[in-house]
Amino acid sequence: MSDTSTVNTENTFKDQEQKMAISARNINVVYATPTGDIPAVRNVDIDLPKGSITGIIGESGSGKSTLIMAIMNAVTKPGKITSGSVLLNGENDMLKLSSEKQRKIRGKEIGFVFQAAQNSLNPLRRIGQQILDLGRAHEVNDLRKLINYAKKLLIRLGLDADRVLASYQHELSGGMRQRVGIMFSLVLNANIVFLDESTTALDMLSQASVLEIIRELQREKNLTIAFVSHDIGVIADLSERIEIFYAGEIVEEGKTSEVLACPKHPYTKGLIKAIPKISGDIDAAEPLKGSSPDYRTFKQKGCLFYDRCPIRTDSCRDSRPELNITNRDHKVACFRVGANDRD
Amino acid sequence: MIEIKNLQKFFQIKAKFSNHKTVHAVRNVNLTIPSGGALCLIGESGCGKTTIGRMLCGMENPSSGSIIIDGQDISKLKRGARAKLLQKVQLIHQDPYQALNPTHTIEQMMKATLKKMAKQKKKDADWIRQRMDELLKLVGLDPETILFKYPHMLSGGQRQRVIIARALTVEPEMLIADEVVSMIDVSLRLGILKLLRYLRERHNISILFITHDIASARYLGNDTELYVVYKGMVIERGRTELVIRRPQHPYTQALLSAMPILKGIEKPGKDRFVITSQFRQSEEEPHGCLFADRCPFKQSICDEKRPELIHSDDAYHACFFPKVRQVAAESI
Amino acid sequence: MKNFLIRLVWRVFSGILMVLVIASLTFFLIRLMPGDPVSAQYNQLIMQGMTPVQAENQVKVMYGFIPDEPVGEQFVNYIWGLLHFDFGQSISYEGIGVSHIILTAAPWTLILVFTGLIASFLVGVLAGVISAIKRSSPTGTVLTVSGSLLHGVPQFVMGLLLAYLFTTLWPILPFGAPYDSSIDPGFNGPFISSLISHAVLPVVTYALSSYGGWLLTMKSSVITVLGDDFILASEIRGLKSSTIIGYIARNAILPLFTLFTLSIGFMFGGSVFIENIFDYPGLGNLLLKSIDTRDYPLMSGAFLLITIAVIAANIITDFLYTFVDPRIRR
Amino acid sequence: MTTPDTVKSVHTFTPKPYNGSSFWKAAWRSITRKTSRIIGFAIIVLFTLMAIFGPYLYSSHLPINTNAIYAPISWKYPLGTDFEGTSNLALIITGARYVLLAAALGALFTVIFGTVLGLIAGYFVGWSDSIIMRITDFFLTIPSFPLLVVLSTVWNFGHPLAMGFILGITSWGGMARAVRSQTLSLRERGFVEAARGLGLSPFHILFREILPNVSSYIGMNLLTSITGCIYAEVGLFFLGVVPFHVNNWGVMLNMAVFSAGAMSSPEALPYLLSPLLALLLLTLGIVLFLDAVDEMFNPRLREDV
Repeated sequence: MSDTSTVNTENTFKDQEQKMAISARNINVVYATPTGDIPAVRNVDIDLPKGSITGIIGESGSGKSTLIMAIMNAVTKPGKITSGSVLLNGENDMLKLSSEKQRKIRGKEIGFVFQAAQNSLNPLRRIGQQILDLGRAHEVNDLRKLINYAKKLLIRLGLDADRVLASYQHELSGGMRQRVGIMFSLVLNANIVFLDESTTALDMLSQASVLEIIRELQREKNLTIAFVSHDIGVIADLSERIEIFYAGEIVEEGKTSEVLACPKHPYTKGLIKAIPKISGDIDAAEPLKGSSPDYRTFKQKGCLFYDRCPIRTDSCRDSRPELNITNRDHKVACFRVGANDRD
Repeated sequence: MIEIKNLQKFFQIKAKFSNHKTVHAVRNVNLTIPSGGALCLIGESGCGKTTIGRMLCGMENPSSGSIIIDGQDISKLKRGARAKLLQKVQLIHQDPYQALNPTHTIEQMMKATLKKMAKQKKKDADWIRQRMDELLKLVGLDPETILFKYPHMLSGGQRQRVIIARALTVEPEMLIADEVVSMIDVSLRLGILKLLRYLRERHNISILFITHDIASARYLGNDTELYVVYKGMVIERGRTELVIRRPQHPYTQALLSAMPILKGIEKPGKDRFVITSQFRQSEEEPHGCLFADRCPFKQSICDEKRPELIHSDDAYHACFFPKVRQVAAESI
Repeated sequence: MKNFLIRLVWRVFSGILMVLVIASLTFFLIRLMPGDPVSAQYNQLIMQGMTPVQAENQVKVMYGFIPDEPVGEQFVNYIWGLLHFDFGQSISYEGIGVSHIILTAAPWTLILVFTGLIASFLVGVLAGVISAIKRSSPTGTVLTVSGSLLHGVPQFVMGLLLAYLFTTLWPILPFGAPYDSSIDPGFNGPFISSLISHAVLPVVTYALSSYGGWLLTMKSSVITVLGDDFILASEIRGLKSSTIIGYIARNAILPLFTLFTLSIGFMFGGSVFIENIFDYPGLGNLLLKSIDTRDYPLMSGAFLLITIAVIAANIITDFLYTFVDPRIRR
Repeated sequence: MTTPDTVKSVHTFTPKPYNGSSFWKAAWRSITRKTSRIIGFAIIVLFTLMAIFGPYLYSSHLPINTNAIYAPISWKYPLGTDFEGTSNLALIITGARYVLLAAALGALFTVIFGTVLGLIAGYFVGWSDSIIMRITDFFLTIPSFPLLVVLSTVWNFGHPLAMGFILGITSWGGMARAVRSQTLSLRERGFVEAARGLGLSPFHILFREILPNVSSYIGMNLLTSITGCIYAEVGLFFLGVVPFHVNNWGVMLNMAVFSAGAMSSPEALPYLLSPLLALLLLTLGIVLFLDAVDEMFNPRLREDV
């Protein structure tokens, strides 16, 4: 983010900070490889307004998961956060706190739900024992109350609570594990919840019901949610705000309905066109050209989308566009906004 | 033309020192795919749709029923003739990362089968090279850059194209595409669907499309027939567009309701509903409707008798209380 | 639970069957031998001036069968004896039962190997954990290299080097024999300290040559667990690092558990070299001596015991594992 | 399907040859990538040359020198002499052939038995699998070194082939089990199923599709089996349970320890240390070289970064 745009928005930030559950600035993450560092996340600013659902879309390897790991300051090797700040509720900077304080924020204030295909639970401990471990780690005095609350949440999620608490991870189905994961993220009353591809490996009906539960709980507890996925459908359905992520940068952001109804960035446009829809003219669907970003894309100089862009010009190859406001809070990073695509 | 008649499949789940369990994976399925036609099986994972595909290409033996390819019942053929006939049906796997041998270059893979074909057709090495080139171009790959690559150097989309090209080397009449796009990046999925559609339209190759995503089934062409499968049974069938707009079975409606709504482009259908109960492989075979335990509209008879697939309104459904509900999203 | 019992009975039954098969094989092996040792012995006894009847009785005492008996009958007698834990009579130790000799030798091996095994396991596992966690630091590299090198050195080379280093070059430890023969055996201070000082080198040899294996296996196991999603998940849920280390340790040591109990089974056969080099009166040495003196009953007895230990350990491992790993429980 | 365009490109299209030579080139690149691998390779080559040409360098009966019994290390006797005044270096060099040949044969038998049985058991699941695995379990249960010791009473280990064969017989079990489990998992991989669907023969699938995927495992195992076999055979000779009519490092060790009393008489020390040194050096060579094997067989690692 350049100086000018920071100055432009400086005043509004002061007001917004109070309303932002998370306010991340200038996040940079690099991955060390034998051939040199690859910038996996570059100069990303992202705000999660309190009580809202934000969707982050990106293809595999776009760095979207790295971004939320960076927000939690939990990037794993060979990744490294090189700069940035993450204000939590307008105060504590996650990236500067002592590791003990960070630990206490993780889990207690920020919940995290993993991909359905990942096993986020210790295979050798019963679910109930793991809840107790979690409670002890965050100095919960009344562990019995904690278990009762966990049971309540599990019942809410449509599970047989007593059975689940006495189970090992391998005794649960994919959909059940995912619900248990949601319970873990909420059992300590976290206000902020990150979901990383949390419905990806689930069946259609399971996914729909998990999304429904997330939506209900969000409304009820006024949660702040960031939902990361490659599936534009899920994000479009769930989120109020949307961030389009491409090769480590945000290329477009705004209100979901607005971005989907009138996308400005050629990638967003292409992506929306490239998904088969259940409504409208199916023959209008058109594949997106080129291939997904790889490590070479991250290293190129100009616009990251240059290779695949139908409306590129020579200047796009040499310099990279910044994220600029086009319409209220709808921002896009493209020199050619408004240009007709000839495709 | 490929026909399936009364196809059934039971799986024995073996337990060493306790009773064997039997799972009825495919129940009395009938279907016909004319040459150059397309048929789509829709359902959740574990519903038996993959098993149908695997039986059709000979990877699995049916428990009963018959599979008829070009008028010949494959179960009545001798081993050699059967294998030859089954080559006309090629399976494209869901996972392009596993379907290519990591130790072979693309050229080695293509040659393995093309050499066999060349022997059958009494052609020479030039023919092999020419054919290899032709097929890779057909699937949208550049032979010169791709032939010497190993699979790990390719993206998911490119791999899936290589797999399709390799399947085409044996000149099949039908491709079974089992969740072919589910592991490919979103922006590249439509490219693969477009390729399948092209093969169908231009090269008269019929497609059996197996998926959980109804929207991608639409893309294959508007004469595609859609079969909705639940616990191994076809519970609704009809032309794709018709089933989406006028679904009669509650399960089909639940599936359509579960499709996410693209805010700003679409609005939810007015009868949309979400089922929150979990899918369970029931321990005992129910007497009644297979969907009864999850059906929000069930009545007492649904637990007692099982509805059969019956014809109504240009489509078929297996429900005692069919009712058209507008559950699919609509454009704004 | 019922299934569990059925499985247990079945495993024990097939284990016994396997022991019998191996016993039969060794039985017929002796018959296959060049010059048939039984007839040879018989002939020798006759030459020593025994009557055929005396010689026959003597041979029967020694081998449990008479050469002229039909093979089938001999075999039945042999197996019948085995089922009563009767391994026959030794030839070299005249008139002493094989089972008695074996049972006197076994404790020596047991103490030696068990101490070495426990020591190498504890040190190796600990070093493995450290080398995995600090794998990019010099400490980790040094540990890993030490493990690979020690793992690569054969046991007898290790034994000879240690023996040379500590008994000749720098003579601080005694060499050969299980204890100082000038001290009266018994429960007294000098005897016990002599026993211990004589055991140090054999035990250390065993421990050092198995340490590398434990280290390398534990290291790779810890690295695998560290890469598991649930470890990252635990960090992101803000669990204490002590809890997380506990999670890692338990998950990583599980695969080693099997290896450990199996090694206990291979114990009797695993110290042939060490016992030979340090002249330790264990089972391995017994096996070698029996071969030197062509004492076939003793040989097959010792070999059978070594094998029975392995089979028993296999069965026990299998069942203990079901208790340790909840994923296997039914 | 064919357009004039594609035909044209066929003629201009000259493919890079893919044949055996590129494997060796790639293998060479893997070896030369690290100094440690080069050292390991050099040591292995040195010992191999020793095994091949060693016996030709000396007369079949090594010279005895009664004036130089247990001679110290000198230019004439770089590793000293033995109890008869024979050069230890000559003993090591001429002994290398039996040691290496028997070990190589043993490893080869292990790998061949193990791979073929493992592939068959894993691919054709069913009765053949059950039978093969029963036999494998049986062999795995019998402790192999004590078995070798017992077998030494009936088997003549005089020839390397006889030694190698028995070493192979007693140690293929682990290999068969590992190859089987890898084959079982590869069998479920899509590419094997795809090959079946394309009508390729079981022979092609086993040896062209599956085998290359276990080749790096086999390669590594070949090397570790060689070290295992060396230890076992040298150990057998060292224990003295095998007749001493061949020249072998193990015989040297045995004589040094039990006859010459090298432990207590320092002048016999070179006689003890020279075979130990040879063993350690060869082990070191194989351990260092092992690192390159995985890369040689795995195209993913072979690729130049």
